[in-house]
Amino acid sequence: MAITIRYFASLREQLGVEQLTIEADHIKTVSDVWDQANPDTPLPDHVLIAVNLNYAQAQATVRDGDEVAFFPPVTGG
Amino acid sequence: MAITIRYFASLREQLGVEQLTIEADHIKTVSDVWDQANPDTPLPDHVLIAVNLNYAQAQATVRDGDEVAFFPPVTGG
Amino acid sequence: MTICLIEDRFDPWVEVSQHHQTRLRQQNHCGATAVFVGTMRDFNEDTSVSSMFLEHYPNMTENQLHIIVDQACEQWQIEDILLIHRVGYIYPSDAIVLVATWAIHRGDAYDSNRFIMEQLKSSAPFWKKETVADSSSVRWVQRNTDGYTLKKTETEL
Amino acid sequence: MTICLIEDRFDPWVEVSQHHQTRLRQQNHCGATAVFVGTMRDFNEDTSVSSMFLEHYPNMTENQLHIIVDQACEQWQIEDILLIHRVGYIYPSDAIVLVATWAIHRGDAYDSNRFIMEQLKSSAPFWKKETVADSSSVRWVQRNTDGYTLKKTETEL
Repeated sequence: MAITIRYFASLREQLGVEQLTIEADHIKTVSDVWDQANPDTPLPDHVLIAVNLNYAQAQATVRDGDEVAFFPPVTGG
Repeated sequence: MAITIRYFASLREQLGVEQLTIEADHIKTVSDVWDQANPDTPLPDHVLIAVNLNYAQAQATVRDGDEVAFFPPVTGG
Repeated sequence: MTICLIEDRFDPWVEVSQHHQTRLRQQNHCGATAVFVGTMRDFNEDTSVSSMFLEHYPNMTENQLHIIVDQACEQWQIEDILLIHRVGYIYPSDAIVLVATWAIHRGDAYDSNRFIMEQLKSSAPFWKKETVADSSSVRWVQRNTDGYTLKKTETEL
Repeated sequence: MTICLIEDRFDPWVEVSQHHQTRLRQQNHCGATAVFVGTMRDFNEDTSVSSMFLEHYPNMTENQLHIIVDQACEQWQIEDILLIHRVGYIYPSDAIVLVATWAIHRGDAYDSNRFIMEQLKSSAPFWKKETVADSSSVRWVQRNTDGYTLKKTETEL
């Protein structure tokens, strides 16, 4: 299945990637998505996650075609 | 001694008086002021009191020249 | 700190804007502005109301408003306050009261604003006399409600 | 309910005034309006800041703002809400966020307004990148503070 990954703000700059699509059939959760895309970097504790524009946990299940986003704590307002 | 009494809003309309000055030497407290001015009407529980533009209790001492005001609960804002 | 009682209609948003521009233009350190505006409704207790007379106690009212604002400044870190209250004849949709608080942090702006409104409602000497629309009869508003209302789900119980 | 993200400067008081007049003119039953405006300061953490870039997550940001506003409407009795948030390049004294809440009772206007701001600060996907005035270096703002600050007398302890 195909998953679109997006990074925002300081995390995007640290990773040097804005958006990518990964293909893999063994991926079940958001955590798996991160590990597949960043095999050398554990998912940082403070990073927030969204699946298809809604907040999600690292254990959330992902499906073919999902957009998974990772970003630092928000600082709007 | 002389005490100026003022009534406001519905209390003023009920009593039919806006302002008066009483002269009496035996007056010690706000409560005495009310009783002297309204011998037939006990001071109503909900009535608020001010002495010289500051809130006061019925037991507050009054002095010559004081302005004592009685009024219903406030409804501004 | 600006506190005033006025007899004429005022536009609360123009007042806040002017105050912000003239008093705070050089002070780019107010990150937070909280504003409350109380407006005359055309009904009260299910009755249509056509106008209102707002009585006050000259000098004592101003005195109490200053006391309230001073108390707010003691409790919170506030950069500026604008407080305007109407007196005299008022009509539906007129602004009755405006409280604006400027602070570095939003907690101070919010908390001080609400404190001022609740204190004003419970202790500033103003009295409202309504004219009922149908009968043209007048009646005194009896009492202000507490602004710290329960949430909707709780009040429905 | 109006929610919008805009790239251009806006005057929060003009926006509130226009919304009030065009949306609420016939509704004389909104006795209470609460407004919060967050403004860009020219310093942060004791450093002078000359500009800021406000990044967001298109579609998710709008989505989250709608969720927050819907949650507010479930919890409080609200007549209308106006929420405007800037994105892109921002300069000191620019309004960043405006939240205006109209209600029959002031408790609902205040509480819902604050709820929206706190939720927005903690969960709406926006990220600030500041340009430091002296060095022209840039840095990401790390984290928003909690708006439910202690009173001045307590924080001094």
